[in-house]
Formats: sequence, C-alpha cells, structure tokens
Amino acid sequence: MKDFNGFNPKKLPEGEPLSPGHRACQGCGEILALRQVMKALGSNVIVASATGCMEIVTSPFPQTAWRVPWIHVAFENAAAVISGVESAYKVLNRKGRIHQPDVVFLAYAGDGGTADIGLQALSGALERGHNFVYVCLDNEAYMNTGIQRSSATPYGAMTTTSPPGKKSIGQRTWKKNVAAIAAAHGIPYVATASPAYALDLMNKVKKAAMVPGPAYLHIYSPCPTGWRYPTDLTVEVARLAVQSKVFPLYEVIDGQWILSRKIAKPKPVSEYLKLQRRFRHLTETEIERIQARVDAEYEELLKRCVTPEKEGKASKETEE
Amino acid sequence: MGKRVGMEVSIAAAEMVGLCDVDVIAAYPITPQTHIVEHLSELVADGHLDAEFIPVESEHSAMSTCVGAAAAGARTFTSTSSQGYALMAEICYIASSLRLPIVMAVVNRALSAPISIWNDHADLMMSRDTGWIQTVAENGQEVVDLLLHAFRVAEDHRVLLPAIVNLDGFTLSHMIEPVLLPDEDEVKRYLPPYRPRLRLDPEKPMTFGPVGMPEVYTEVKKAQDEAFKASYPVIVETWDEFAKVFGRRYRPVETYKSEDADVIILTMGSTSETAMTAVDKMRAEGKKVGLVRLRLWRPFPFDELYQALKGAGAVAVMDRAMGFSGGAGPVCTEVKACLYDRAFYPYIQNYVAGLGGRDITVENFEEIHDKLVASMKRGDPMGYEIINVRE
Amino acid sequence: MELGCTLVEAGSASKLKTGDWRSMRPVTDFDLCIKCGQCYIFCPDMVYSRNEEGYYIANYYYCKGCGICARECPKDAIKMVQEGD
Amino acid sequence: MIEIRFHGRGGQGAVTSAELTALAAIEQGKFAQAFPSFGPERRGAPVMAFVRVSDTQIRTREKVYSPHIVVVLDSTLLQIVDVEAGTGDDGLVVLNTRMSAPEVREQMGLKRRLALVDASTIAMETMRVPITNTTMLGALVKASGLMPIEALREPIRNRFGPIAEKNMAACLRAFEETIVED
Repeated sequence: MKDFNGFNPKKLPEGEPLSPGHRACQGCGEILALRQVMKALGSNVIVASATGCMEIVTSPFPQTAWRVPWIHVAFENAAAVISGVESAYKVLNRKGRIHQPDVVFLAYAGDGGTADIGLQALSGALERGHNFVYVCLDNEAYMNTGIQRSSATPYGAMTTTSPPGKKSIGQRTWKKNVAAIAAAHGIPYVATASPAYALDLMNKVKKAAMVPGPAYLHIYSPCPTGWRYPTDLTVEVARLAVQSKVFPLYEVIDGQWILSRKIAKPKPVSEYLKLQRRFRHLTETEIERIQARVDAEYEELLKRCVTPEKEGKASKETEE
Repeated sequence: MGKRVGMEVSIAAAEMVGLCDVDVIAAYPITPQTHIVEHLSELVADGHLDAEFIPVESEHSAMSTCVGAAAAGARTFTSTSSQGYALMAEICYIASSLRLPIVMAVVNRALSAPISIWNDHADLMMSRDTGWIQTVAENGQEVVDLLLHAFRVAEDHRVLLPAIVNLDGFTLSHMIEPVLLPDEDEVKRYLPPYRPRLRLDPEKPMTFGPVGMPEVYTEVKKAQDEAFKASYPVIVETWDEFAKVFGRRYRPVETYKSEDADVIILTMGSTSETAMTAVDKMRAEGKKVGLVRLRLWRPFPFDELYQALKGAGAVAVMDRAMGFSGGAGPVCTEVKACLYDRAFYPYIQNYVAGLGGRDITVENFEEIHDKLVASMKRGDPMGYEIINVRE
Repeated sequence: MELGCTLVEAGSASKLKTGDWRSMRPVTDFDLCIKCGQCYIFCPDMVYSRNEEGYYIANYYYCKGCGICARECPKDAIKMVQEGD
Repeated sequence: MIEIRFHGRGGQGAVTSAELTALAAIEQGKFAQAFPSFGPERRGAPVMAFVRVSDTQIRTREKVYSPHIVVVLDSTLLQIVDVEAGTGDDGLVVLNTRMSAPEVREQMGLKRRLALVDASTIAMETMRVPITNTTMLGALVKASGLMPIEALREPIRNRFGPIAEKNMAACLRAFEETIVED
C-alpha cells in the first residue's frame, strides 16, 4: 500500500469498460457502482459475473455492454469461476503459452449471490488465496427475481417475501455482515464502499486490484425499484446511509481495521429510513430499535478501527 | 513404446491425465473417485506435472472452476462420483452449452438414499442428457485409452464439447491390473496441444454466457445439438486414428460372439467382462448367445446398435440403475427407441442388476439368459425385472 | 451464431438507444456550471462527457432521465424538464 | 486361473499383500487382478483382499467366491471368520501361527491342506514390527509356487523404499521356514 497513488478527481480515467446502452433501471445505484468499479479497474481485466440484475441488463443476446472479457456461468459460483480463470492465466503464463502476467481478475455478485447462495464458493476462493477482486454489489434483496429478502436485507425492510403484516414487521433478522466474514478469512484487503463516495470507492478498487491475493469489496448499491424511492435520490440515499452510520466505510488492510471517514455528527437513522418506502410501515419503537443497533454496531466498529486523523480526510476524500 | 505395468486403475487414470499435460485440475474428494485426484495432486506436488491443482470446496465449484479455466484457454480435468456429480450437475449443462472441452472421469457410484459408496450407474443416468460426450470403460486399459481419446475429441475444433469417461467405482477404479501406459511421445503424436478457438482475453474481449431471450434460445440449442451430433463421426475417426497409433481399436458398439446369436445380452461398463465369460460358458453348453456392449453412451450410437442387434431374435438389456419411470430402465428405453425407429422389433426384456455394489456374477448372466428364453416361450413379457434381489 | 453463443463484438450494447425510456430530460445551464463533474461521475448511464472547454455535455441517446445529475449538481445548474416541452 | 483370498485386520496390510502379489505376477508377464473388499472397515476390523492370477487375460469382475488359496495374516481371525468359506477340497490355507498342523486342525477345525509359518516372530525379529503382510507373501509363494520368490523383490522395493530390504529379508525367511503339508 506504500506505493498507492489514488485517482486524481480532476483527471479520472475516461474509459468506460462497461458501455452505455445497458438496460439497468432508471437511477440504478448498482450499475452506477459497477461503472465506478470498472472505471477504476480499466481494460486489462477479466470479469466473472454471477446471475443477477447486472448480468441480465448487460448481456441480453446479441448485445453486450462489456468491453472487457466477461463470463457468466451461474448464480452461486462467480468466485469459483474466477478461481479457474486466474489459475489458468497463472499456469499458461508459467508454461509460456501466453504472456499476460498483469491481468486483473474480478468476480462480482449481488447480495444474494454473495451472502446467501454464493457464500460457500466465495469462502473457498478467499481461503485458497487466488489473486482476484471480489465485489459484492449489495442492494439488500433479490431484486432480479422481484425483490425477495436475502440475508443482507436489513431489519424491518419490506420485501415480497418479508412483507409487513399483522404478525410481521417485515424482515425479522439483522443484516449479515459479509465484509467481516471476508475479513475473518485473513485476506490482505477488505473494504466497504459507496457510489456516493466515488473517489473513495475507486481508490479502494484500485488497492484491491493491487494487493497480491484475494480482496473483497462490499459496495452499497441503492435500488430505487426495490427500496421504493424516487430515481433521482440514489446518490442521496447512499450518502445518507454513510452519514447515519447505517453503512460505515472502512478498510481492513492485512488485518488492520481503518475507518475511512469518521462520522462525528451522525444524522438520525430515521432520516435515512424515511426516504425509502420499504421502511414506511415501521413504528417509532422499531425505528428506535434500529437506531440503537446501528449505534452499537458503529461503536463496535470504532473499537476495531485505527482512528483517522481528521474527520472525512482518511482517504483523501474530496467530494461531499 | 509404452510400458506394461501393474497399477491401480485410478492411479493409471491420473498418470494418463498427467501425460496429457493438463493445465488445471479442480477437484473435491468423494469416494470412490479419491485416488485419481490424490495421485494428480502428488504428480503436481512432486513437479512431475506442471499444472494448477485447485482443491475446491465442493464439486459445484470444481466444475465452475473448470469452466472458468477452460474459458481462459486451459486444458482442464476433474473427476467425481455420485452425490458430487449430482451437486455439479447444474454446471455440467453450462459447460457443454459454452462448448468448453473439459474432460471428466466419473467413477460411477450409486446415489443416496440410503447412502452407498458402491458401484452402480445411477449417477451416470442422472446426468445422461447434459450434452457431454460420454464413453464407458470396461477395464483399466480402456480407462487410460478413453481418457486420452476424450481430450483429443473434446478439443477437436469440429467438436469443442466436454467429455466424460465413465468407470465403475471400486470394481474398476480400485482394481490393480496390468495397464499399458503410452510414453510421452506417443501421447504427443496423438494429442496436439490445446488451441482454444475463443477464450477470455483482454486483448480480444468477448462476452461468454449472455442472456438468451426466447427469440434466440431455441436457435442456440439447435446449434448445440448439431454440434453434438456432428461429434459422432469425429469420435469414430479419432478412435480409428488411435488404433493406428496404439494398435487398440474402439467402436461405439462392441460385440462378442453376437453375429450368429439368437439371444443377445446387452451391457455397459465393467460387468461386460464378466458377461463375456458367461457367454463363453453358455456357448460351450450349446446356447446360441452373444454379447453387445455400449462403449459410447452419448451421443447414442443408434445405427451401430441397430447393426449389432438386427440378427437377434431376443435381447436382454441390462440396466444398472432404476428407471423410476414405472417401466424399463434407462438403457433399455434407449435401446427400444433406437430399434422402434428402425422398424425392428426383437423380443426385449430388461434386467436391472448390480445396484449399490451388489455383485453381478457369471451365474446372473446365465439366469438372465434363461429367464429371457423362458419368458419368450411363455409369451408373457415382464417388461423389466430386478435380478439377484431378496424378496 | 458464434460458438456457445459467445458475443464477439465488445460493447455492442452501445448501439442500443436507451434515451427513449425518458420522460424528463436534464438541461444544463452552463452559466451556473462550475465543471465539477458530479453529473459525470454519478450518472449510471454514462451520459455525460467532457468537451474541450471542460463542460459536461449530456448524450440524450442514452439518458434515461433518472434525475440523479440534477439532484447532485452542487450549483443547481441542471434542471429536469418534461420531454416535448 | 488361480484365485487367492487374504484375511487380515484393517491396518495389517492384507490389501498390500494382495497388491504386491498381483504386481509381482504382472512383472512376470502374467495377468492379474488385486482388489480389496471395498467395505467401510476401519483399523482393527477384519478385512479381506483378493487376487486373481492367470496366464491369459482375465475377463471377469465378479468377487472371488471360491478361492484356491486363502492367506491368513492373523490367526486370531480364525475364531471369528470362516476362512475356509468357498474353498474346494483341494484348497490351501496359508496361516500365520506357532501351532503345528495337527494342533490347528484340532483347535481350529480347519480341513484344507495347510501351509504354516510363524510370521509374527519372523516379522518382529527381522523388522521389529508385528506387521506380517510381506512375511506372509514368502509363505504364499513357497506354498503355491505361484512365481519365483525373487519376483517379489521389485514390487517390495517400489512399495517400501528404505525399509524394502528388511521386508524382503522377512519374506525370504518365511519362504525358507514355511512348512507345507503334502
């Protein structure tokens, strides 16, 4: 990390490895995050995609939005597929059959493909130490199939399989912390990121690609369709998630936890929740419960983290 | 010239895969496949084979990793059995649809429940329609030869499909027997280096596995089916070439004393050897019985099978898996369909035997023969019957 | 059809017009624009590109009209206007 | 074709005995099969292993039901396993024991022709371990004339590496000391 140079906000790479003409929803926060990821990675990359929105909207035959090599195999196995690609490049380079030693390998999946059905393949690939970047584009439910709950759906959220009702407050469980699970594998790089903090996100992607071995990025990806907010609020919702401590930004570099930005004057969680109709059934009591949980988790995170010198400056953040 | 050595068949299989200079092996242990991948990991560990051995966390990931590696241009191999095969089945379909020439040894074993580590063909039948070329070995030599052939035919640019070599668990995989392993030069003469036609390459970016809308899905499947059918003559051709290099000839359908036979027993897999001994015995007793063995299971050898059976008055088809169709087992169903299409209707009975490690003996084949003849005389076809079972 | 229905023309989706998904259209007032590029970096549809003078210009061929650019513009230089107006 | 059945306990090397017999026969240009009983047996449990040796290609995958020769690595098995099961009148039992032939017949009720050797003592004295698998191969070869005793040297060397010489020494000593009934 010593040689790391961040992106210059005035001179971002112009290339778009992911082309326009894709069929993501208006205001899609997931494709926005993916676009930023790809901008940071450039074109010397091979991508393995899980099944999900990003797969469907970028690859309907005969058009593809991909300007870099891309493969989709199934839902739960992006990490295993990229393991194969990476290993093939390793051995073919070693045997002199190709001369492409610097290719970056990226696997991405949604929260369902990461936290649920793909967790085993992800854990296997992280544990084996393949040199790849894994990105979870977390929009907190199975959006591709019609907004069903996943283990990454937050407490209280309404989905089509966690509907609120007389005997239900919506999602009954608290969000699974996959970034912490990834960090528990002892891999060299783990980070959380948000498209609202684009430069921070891109710098983290760059670091993830730079480290030898596996890197895991958990990227918050607002979904106007599934979360039920107006399409122009995508970045605002993403920003509020960070500012309300709902989705704190941090890195885990070689086991050391580093907070990317300290939230000194956090906004109340209610401000974040009220923008989204998936939470509109929540009572004051439930919102208080969520606030308490968010506060406790943030405190827990702070204890683990090296404190940045100055608020908002930990990763040379410029926007906001 | 290669050397004739005594060797466990699994070890010989691994040695052969090593001789094929495979690039990536991704595998998960399951009995009775384990010895194959253990030995491959040893070959890599000792530096005898320059390959990436990826000890994945499941069979599903084994096949997924092979798909990724093959798409990146590597020669890939995996091996599995039974439950593991069932777990990876989802990706097997995708491997063939993506036209990736992965080679797999399936060490055939029963499917649960009850859990059985022993041999039958339940796993083979479960995955019969995944779009993989599938051959079936009867002895250790054939395992070795068919593996080499599998790489050759899978990677042929007229084919580009994945290929499976089936070998019976334990009764074949764990047998120590003489095997003639070719030397490196012979292998090289028969198997050229793998040159992928398309691969994941940042210098030539392509999209593998796009979404198939209803407007294209049928066309994609038609193209795959045509490629699958077109593999048949290439399989035969590369076997003929194999015969020229190694002197051993393989055919999609193999026969034994069947030319003048009134009754033909039809088998698949290592039990065919026992069946040959049974045929010899029955011939000595004056029974006009012969044997037809399926070497190629997919694509199914319709014409060759008809040619092999067309003189027979009666056929006893052996299945080593339950059909659970309420009728005949999977091999018999296929055989009947084949003959029906050619308007040839011999007397056919189906005998299910050898489930979950139940031995199939010479005596069982005599019993099958006698049952068939008796049933024909009585004229009361049973359809199918389980042999050697306690009531 | 290519082998395994692989798509060999990279980025061919860029021919697809997604602009007709739009009912509202972003219009930039370049007098207010400070060339900060927020519209560019927050656009999910790669609509904006920088011209020689450093201003960000919308490509309506792709713009789906989500309005993120207008919402995020720190100078309120981008307004969403009804298509057809 | 000769069929042989080995009886031992899991961990005693019965499977290795069977393998080495087949490998040696194959080295001699013969055809052979060796296979274990494929069970889930673990260390200590009674296990079996099988060998077929033939001058012509072997074309059967049946289990061995009627062995011509039975090799018993551990005489305590006689009390729990019918080691003569499936053998014919001309069958041969090669047994690791200190007892004499009459004693074996009287105490264990064995009926077939016997070949006896105190393999446990030989193994302890030669190799300092009570593992009798290679020792019993010497007895098997002596009793059966299946192959020259030297045919075992190469397979034993390949299998045992640094301790091959001791194994071969035990094997040779058993070959000398085995008493075969007429």
